[in-house]
Amino acid sequence: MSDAVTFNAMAGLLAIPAVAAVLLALLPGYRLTARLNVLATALTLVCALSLFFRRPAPGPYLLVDDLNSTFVVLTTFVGFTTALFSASYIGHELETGRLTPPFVRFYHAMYQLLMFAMNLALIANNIGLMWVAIELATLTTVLMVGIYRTHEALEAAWKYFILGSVGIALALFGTILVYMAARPVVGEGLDAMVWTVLVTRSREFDPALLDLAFVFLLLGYGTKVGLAPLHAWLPDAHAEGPTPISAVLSGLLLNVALYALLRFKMLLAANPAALAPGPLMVTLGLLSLVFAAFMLYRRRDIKRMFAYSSIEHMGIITFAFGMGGPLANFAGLLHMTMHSLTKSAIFFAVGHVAQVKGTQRIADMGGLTETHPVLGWGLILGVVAIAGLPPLGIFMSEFLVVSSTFARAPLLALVLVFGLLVALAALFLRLNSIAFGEPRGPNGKTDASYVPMFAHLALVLMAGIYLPPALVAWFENVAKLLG
Amino acid sequence: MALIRDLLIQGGQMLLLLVLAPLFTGFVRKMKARLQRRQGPPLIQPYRDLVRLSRKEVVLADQASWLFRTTPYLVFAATWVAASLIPTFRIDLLFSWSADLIAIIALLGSARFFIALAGLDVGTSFGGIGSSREAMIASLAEPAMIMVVFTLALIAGSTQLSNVAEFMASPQVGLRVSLGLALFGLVMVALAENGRVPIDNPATHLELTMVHEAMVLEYSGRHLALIELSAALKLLLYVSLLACIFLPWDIESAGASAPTLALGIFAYLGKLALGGFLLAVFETSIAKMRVFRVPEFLGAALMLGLLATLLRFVSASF
Amino acid sequence: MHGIEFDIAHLLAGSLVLVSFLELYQDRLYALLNVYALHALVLAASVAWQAFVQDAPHLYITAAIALVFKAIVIPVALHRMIVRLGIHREIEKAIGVGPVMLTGIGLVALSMVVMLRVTQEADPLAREDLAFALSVILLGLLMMVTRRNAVSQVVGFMSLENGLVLAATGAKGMPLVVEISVAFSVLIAFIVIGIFLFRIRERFDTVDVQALDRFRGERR
Amino acid sequence: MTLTVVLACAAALLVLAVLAVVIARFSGATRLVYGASMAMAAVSLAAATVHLLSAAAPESLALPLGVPWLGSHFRLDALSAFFLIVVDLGALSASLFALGYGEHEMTPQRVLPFYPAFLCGMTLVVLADDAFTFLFSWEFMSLSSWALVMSHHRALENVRAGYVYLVMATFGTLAMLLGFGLLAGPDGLYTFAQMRAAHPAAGLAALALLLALVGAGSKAGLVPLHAWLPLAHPAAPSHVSALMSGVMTKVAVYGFVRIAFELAGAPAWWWSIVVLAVGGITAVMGLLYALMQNDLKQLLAYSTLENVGIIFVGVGLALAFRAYDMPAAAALALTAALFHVFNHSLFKSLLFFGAGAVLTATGERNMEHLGGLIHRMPQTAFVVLVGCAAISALPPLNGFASEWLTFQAILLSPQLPSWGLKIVVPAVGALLALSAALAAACFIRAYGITFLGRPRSGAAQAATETDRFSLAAMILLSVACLIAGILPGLFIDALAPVNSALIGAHMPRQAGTQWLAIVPVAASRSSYDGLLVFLFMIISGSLAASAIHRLASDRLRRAPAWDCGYPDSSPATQYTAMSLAEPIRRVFGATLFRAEEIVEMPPPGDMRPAQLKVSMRDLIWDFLYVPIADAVDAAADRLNPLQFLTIRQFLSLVFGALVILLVVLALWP
Repeated sequence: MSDAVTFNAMAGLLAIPAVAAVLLALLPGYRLTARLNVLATALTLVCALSLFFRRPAPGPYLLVDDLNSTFVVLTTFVGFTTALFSASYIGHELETGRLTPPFVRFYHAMYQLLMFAMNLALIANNIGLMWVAIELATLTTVLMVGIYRTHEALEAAWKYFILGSVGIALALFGTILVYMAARPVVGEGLDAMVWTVLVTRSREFDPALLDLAFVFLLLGYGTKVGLAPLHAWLPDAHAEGPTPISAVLSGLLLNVALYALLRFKMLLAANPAALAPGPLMVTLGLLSLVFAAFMLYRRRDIKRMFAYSSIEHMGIITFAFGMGGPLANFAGLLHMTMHSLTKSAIFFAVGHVAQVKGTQRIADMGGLTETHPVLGWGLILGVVAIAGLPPLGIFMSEFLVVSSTFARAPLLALVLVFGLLVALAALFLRLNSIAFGEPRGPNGKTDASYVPMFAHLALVLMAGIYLPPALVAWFENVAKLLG
Repeated sequence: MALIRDLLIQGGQMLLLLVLAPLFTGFVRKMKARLQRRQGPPLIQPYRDLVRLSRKEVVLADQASWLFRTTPYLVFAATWVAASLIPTFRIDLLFSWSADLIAIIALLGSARFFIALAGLDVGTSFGGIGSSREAMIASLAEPAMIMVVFTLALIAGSTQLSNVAEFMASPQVGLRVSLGLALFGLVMVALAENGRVPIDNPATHLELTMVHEAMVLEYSGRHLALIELSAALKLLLYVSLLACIFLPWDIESAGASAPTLALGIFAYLGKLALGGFLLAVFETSIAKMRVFRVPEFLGAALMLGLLATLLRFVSASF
Repeated sequence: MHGIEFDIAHLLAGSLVLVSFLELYQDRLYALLNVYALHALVLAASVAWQAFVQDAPHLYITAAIALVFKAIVIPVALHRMIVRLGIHREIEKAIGVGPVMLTGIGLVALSMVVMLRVTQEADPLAREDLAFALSVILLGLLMMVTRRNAVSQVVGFMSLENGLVLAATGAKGMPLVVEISVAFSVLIAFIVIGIFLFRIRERFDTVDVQALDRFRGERR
Repeated sequence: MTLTVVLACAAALLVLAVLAVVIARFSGATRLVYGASMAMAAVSLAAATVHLLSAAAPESLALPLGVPWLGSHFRLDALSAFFLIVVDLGALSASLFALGYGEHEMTPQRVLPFYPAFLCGMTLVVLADDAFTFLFSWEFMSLSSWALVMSHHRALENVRAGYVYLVMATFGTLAMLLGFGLLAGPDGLYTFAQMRAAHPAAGLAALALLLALVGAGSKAGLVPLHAWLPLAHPAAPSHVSALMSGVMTKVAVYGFVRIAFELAGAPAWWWSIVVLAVGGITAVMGLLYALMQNDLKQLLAYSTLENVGIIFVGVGLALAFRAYDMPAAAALALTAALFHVFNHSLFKSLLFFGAGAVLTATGERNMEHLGGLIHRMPQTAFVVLVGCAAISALPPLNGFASEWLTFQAILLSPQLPSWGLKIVVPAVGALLALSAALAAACFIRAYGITFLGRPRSGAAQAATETDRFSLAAMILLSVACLIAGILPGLFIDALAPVNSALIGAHMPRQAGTQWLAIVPVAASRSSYDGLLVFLFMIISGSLAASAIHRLASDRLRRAPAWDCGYPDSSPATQYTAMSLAEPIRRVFGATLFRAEEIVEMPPPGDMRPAQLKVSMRDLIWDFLYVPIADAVDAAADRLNPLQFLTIRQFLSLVFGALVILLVVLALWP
C-alpha cells in the first residue's frame, strides 16, 4: 500500500504537469487556465513534499535521494509561487494586449511542460533520460522566450536556441562518452547509463574517457548554468521573455543544469585516477563571478541586469561546489536555495515594476519608494538579499564560502571578495536610481499580488537568522554526499 | 595650623600676582620709554588706567549678548587661576598639585577661546580680524608650548611645575641642548601669547596690524579693565614661568621660615625686573613683523620644541 | 570483430570526416546543402554498417532516419527555403577557406591526440570511431563559427549532430533511448528552426544573423 | 542575568522596528517609537552600568541562531559593558532629543522603522561573541544606518552619500570577514572563545590586525578610509547623525580593541607604529578638513575624525606598551583612549543635537547663512557652548581630562626600547598638540559664526528656541560633560576592570586621592584635579564680579557697535566662516588642499563688485578614490562589448573554450 502511495507521489511529479499541459493547451479562458495552472503546480508541490515521508526505491529510470529531493522541493515550490505571480502578471499582459488568448494558452501549456521536464531531469536515474529532460526544458523555454514575437524577443530566442542546442549536443557527446567508459566495466545495456550503478563502479572506469566526458558535460550543461564564457544566451533570454519565465529560468532551470553537473562531478570524484573536477569548476565560477560583476555596471535594462546577477551567483555556487568539502558544499547548497528564492522574488518585483512603469529601461524609473512603496521596498529588500547583506540568508552562505575558502586558498578568497564587492557596488548604483531620488517616468497602478514576493523574502529572512535543524541535517547529509 | 599657613601663603601669592601684574606692565612700558629716550608714563599708570576704566560706564554694543558680558570675568578667572598655580617665590603651594603645566596652558587656552568668541559676538569686521588671527596664532603657539612642556617634563620626569622647578634648582640638571631649545621655544611662544612685538604691538590701534586689541575693541569700562588686568596677569604669568624654570634659584620649598620666604619674594622681584628689562630691550630693538610672517616664526618655535622632545626621546643625555 | 569489418567501419567514419571538410570548403549555400546531403548519406551508410556488424537491428532505424530525414527531407526543404528567400546564389563572405581548412586539420589532430590517451582496453573500433566522431563534431562547430548565414550555421549544427549519431552508434549496445533522443532532437531541431526561419522571414527579409543583431536590446 | 536583560531589550527594539513599519504613518507613532526606544536604552544602560561598576564576572549565552552548528554566542564582559554604556547613553539622549525633533520629520515612515533597528544592531555588535554574529550585527548596523541616511533621498547628494557609505561599509565588513577567516583557521573556529584559546603565529596575528584596522578603520573613519563619513553623517536626520558620529564610530573602536587586545594574540610591536601614525594623521587631517567646511553638520562629522584619531593614538600607545610588557603604562594609555571614547560620544552627540536644533529653527546647515542665534535660542546656545568648550579640550570639561591622560601616556613612552617608536611617538604627540589647538580654532569658528554676530539671513533672523525635549537631551549631555570633566577619577576607576581584563593591569585607584584629583602614575609625576580647578574658577570669577560690582560703577549704556568708528554696516561686513579660516587656510591649505585664491578686482570706475574665489581639492579623494572608480569604469567599458557580439562570435567563445579545455586535456600529464 505504502509503496503504491510513494509510487504515486513520484509519478505525480511527472504526471500532474504532463496532464495539466495537455489540458491547458486545450482549455480556453484565461481565468480558468490561470487557476488550473496554479492548482497543478500546487499539487506537484504536495507530491514533492510527500517525498519527505516516503521515499521510493530507485528504479532504472527514476531515483529520489537526498540530493535531488532538495532540488525537487525547491523547484516545485518556486514553480508554485511563480504560477501565482504569473496569474496576475499574465492578466495584465492580456489587458495591455501584449499577449493574445491563444498565446496565453500556449504559454500555460509550455509552463507545465517545463515543470514536467525539470522534474523529470531531477528525478531521472538514467543519464540519457536526464539529458532528454533538460533538452526538453530548453526547448520549452526557447518557445516561451520568443512568445512576444518582438524583434528583440525573436533574436533572444534564436540566440538561446542556437547556443542551447550546441550546448546540449556537447552534453550528449559527454553522456555517450560516459557510457563508453562504463560499458567495459558494467557491461552493455541499460545498466551502463543508470547513475546509481555508475557511481558505485566508477572507480574502475577508464579515467581518460571520464575526463573527456566531463569536459563536454561541463561545457554542455555549463551553457545551461550560464557560466561565462558560455553565458551569452542568458541575459537576453531573461530580458525579453515574460517575467515569470525569467523567474523560473534564474530560479530553477539554472539549478537543474547545475544539478546535472553535480551528478557527474560526483562520478568523477569517485574515480581517483581521473582529473579532479574541482579546479575547472572553481575557475569557471570565479570567471563568471568577476565578469558578471563588471558587466553589471553598464546595464540599462533592469531585467538584463538581474540576469547578470544570476550569472554572478551561479559563479559563486559553482565555485563553492568546486572547492568541495562539507563546509563549502553546505554553503553552496544554501546559497543555491537562497538564490533561487531571492532571485525569483526579485523578478516578481521587477515584473510589476516594468508593468507600472511601462518599460524595462532603468533610466525611466526613479523614486519607486515614493510612488509604489511596497513594490519599491520589496525590490530593495530583494537587492539587499542578493547583494549578500544581513539579515538575509545569502549573507550566511557567503560568510561560509569566503571564510572557509580563505583558510584553504587565500588568493581565491581575495578574488571572490573582490567580485562580491564590485557586484554589490554595481547593484546599489542602479538600485539608487530606481528606488530613490525624484520620482521619474510614468507610474501606472498595478493590481499585483505581493504574496509570492514577500513569501520568498520571508523565507530568505528566516534562513538568514535561523535554519531549522532538520534542514541543516539534510543539507549536511547532501554535502557529505557531494564529497 | 600648617594647612592654614599654606592657605595663607597660597592666597598671598595670588594677591601678590594680582598686585604686581599692572606694576610689571608699567615697568616694561617705562623701560621701553627710557630705552627710546622718552620720559614715559609713571610706573603706576596702569593702576590709574584700571581705576579710571572701572569708574566709567560700560557702553555695550546693541548686538552684544550675555556671552560678551560674562567673557571678561571668565577670562580673568581662568588667567588668575593659571597664574596662581605658578610657583613664584615658593614651590609646593597648597593647590599646585591640582593642575600641572599642561592644565595651566589649557586654562590660558580657555581664556583665549572665550575672548576670541567675544571678538565675534558683536559682529563687527574688526572683531573678526582679531579672532581669526588669534585662532591662527594660537593653533601654532599652543602645540609649540606643549612640545616645550614635553621637553621639560621629560627632563624633570614630571609635568608638575613645583617638581620641575625643584629639579631645575637641583644640581643634576646640567647644561642640556634640549633645555636651550626649550628656552628659545618658550620665549618665542611667550612673546606670541602676550601679543608683544614682533607678533603684535600692545600699544598700537592700527587696524590692519592689531590682533589682541582688535578682539577687545568693543569692550569698555569695567569689562575692559578686567581684560587689561588679565592681559597683565598673563604677561606676568609667562615671565614667572620662565623665571621658575630657567632661574629656579631661591624658590623656597615647603616649610620655609618667614625670613627665607621674604628672601624668596625679593629674589622673585629681582627676576621680574630682569625679565621686564630684557623684554623691553628686545621689543625696542626689533620691529613688528607682518601678520603672515607670524606662522613662520611660530613654526620655528614648534620645530624647536619638537626637536628638543625628539632629542629627549632618543637619549636621556641630551 | 575481423579486420575487414573494422576497416570498412573505419573507412566510412573517416569518409564522414572527409565530407565534413568538403562542407567547410563550400561557400555557396546551394552546393553546401548538396554536400550536407552527402554527409548524411555517408552517415546512414556507416550506421547501417554498424547495425550489421553489431547485428543490432534497431540501429537500422537510425540509419533509415538518417537517410530519409537528413539526406533527403531536410536538404530539399532547405533548398526550397533558400530559393524562397532568394539567397541560394549567395556567396558566403566567410573567413578564407585556407585558414579554416588548416584549423580543421588541427582540430582533427587534436581529437586524435585526446582519444589516443584512452587506454587500449577500450575496444579499438570504439576508440577510432569516437576519434572520428569527435572530429566531425568539432568540424561542425567550426563551420557554425565561421559562417555568417543562418542556413549554413544550421547545416553546421546538423553535421555536428551527425557526429553525435556516429558516436552513439559506435558505442556498442547503447540503449534505445539514445537513438530516440537523437532522432527526437533532430526532429525538434528542424521543426523549431523551421518555425524560426518562418517567423524571422516574416519579420525581416533575410535570415542573416547580423540583421538580427541589429535589433539588440541595449545599445551603448 | 544582566546579559539576558540587555538581549531582551535588543529583541524588543527589533519588534519595535517591525511595529514601526506598520504604524509609521499614524500620528503619535513618533512619540511611541522614540519613547519606547528611550525606555529600552534606559533599561539596558542601567543593566550595563551595574555590571561594569560591580566588576561582575563575564556572562555568556548561546542561542540556536545563525550558523547552525555554531549557534550565536553573546558575552557581556567589562569591555562590552563599557561600550554598551556608551551606546545606550547615546541612544537614550538621541531618543529623548528625537521625541521633539522627530515631530518635524517630513517622512517619518522612512526613519521610524530603521531607528530601533540601528540601535539594536549596535547593541548586538558589542555583545557578539562569535565571528558570524559579530559580522552579522556589524553589517546590520551599517545597513540600517544606510537606510536612515537615505531617508531624505530626494536630495541627490544624500543618495550619493548613502551609496559611498554602503560600499565602504561592505568593504570594511569584508576586510573583517577575511580577518576572522584568518583567526578562525581552516577548521572554522568561529567563536571568540576558541580564538582566545588559539594563539595565532605572529605573522598571522599581524595580518589579522591589519585587516581589523582596515575594517574597523573604515567604519571609524580613519584617514584615508574616511571618505564616506563626512558625506553620510550629515545626510541623516540629526539625531541619527549624532548616533553615527558619537556612537557608531565607537562601536568600530570596540571592534578593533576586541580584536587587537584579545583575539589576535600578541601582535609585534611595530603594528602599534601603524596605528599611532594613522591615528595622529587622522586627528590633524580631520580638523583641517573641518576648518574648511561651511556646512555645520559636515564640520562636526570631520571633527569626529579628529577624536577618532586621538582615540586610536591612545590604543596604539597601549599596544606598544603591551608589546613591551609595560602593563601600567598600557593601562594608562588604554584608559585614556576609552575615556575619550566616552567623552566624545557625549559632546559629539550634544553638538549634533545643537546642529539639529539650529536646522529645525532655521532650515539652514550652511553657517554662512546663520548668525546671532544666541539671542533667539539662548538655552541652545548655552548648552552648545558647553559642548564646544568640551570638544576643544578646555578645562574643567571632560574633553581636556581625556586628552590630558593621553599626553601623560605619551610622556611615559621614552621608556619604550624600540627606536621606531622613539621617533614616531613624539611626532604623534606634536600632531595631537596641533590638533588640540586646531580644535579650539575650529569651534571658535563654528560657534562664533553660527550663534554669535548678527544674523546673515532672514531664516536666522526668524529663528525661535527649540522644543523642550531637545533641550532636555542637550542639557542632560552637557551636565554629563561637566561631571565627567570634574570627576574623572570615578570613570577611571570604573574602567579598571576593562584594563585588567585586556591588559592584566589597571591604573592606580583614584578614589582615595585627596580632593578627587587624578594621579595617573605617581603624585610626584603629575596630577590634575578638575573639581578644584572648577571651584577655583567659580570662586575667583565670582570674587572678581562681586568686587567689580561693589567698587566700580555698574552703569551700562546700549549703543551701536563702535567698530573703530566705522558707521554701522550691514551684517554682510561681518567675518564669514570662510574668512575666519583664511589665515589657517593660508598656513596649511596651500599644500594639503591645493587651496587657491583668485581675486577679481575690477578696474577703477567699473561698477562690478570685486570677487574672491577660493578653490580647494580633497587630494585623498582625487588620488585614491577617483582612480579606483575610474579603474572599475574602465574595466566595465572594456568588458561591456561582450554583451553586443553576434551569435557567431558567442559560438566562437564556446568553441574556443572547448578547444582550450581539450588542449589542456591533451597536455595533461
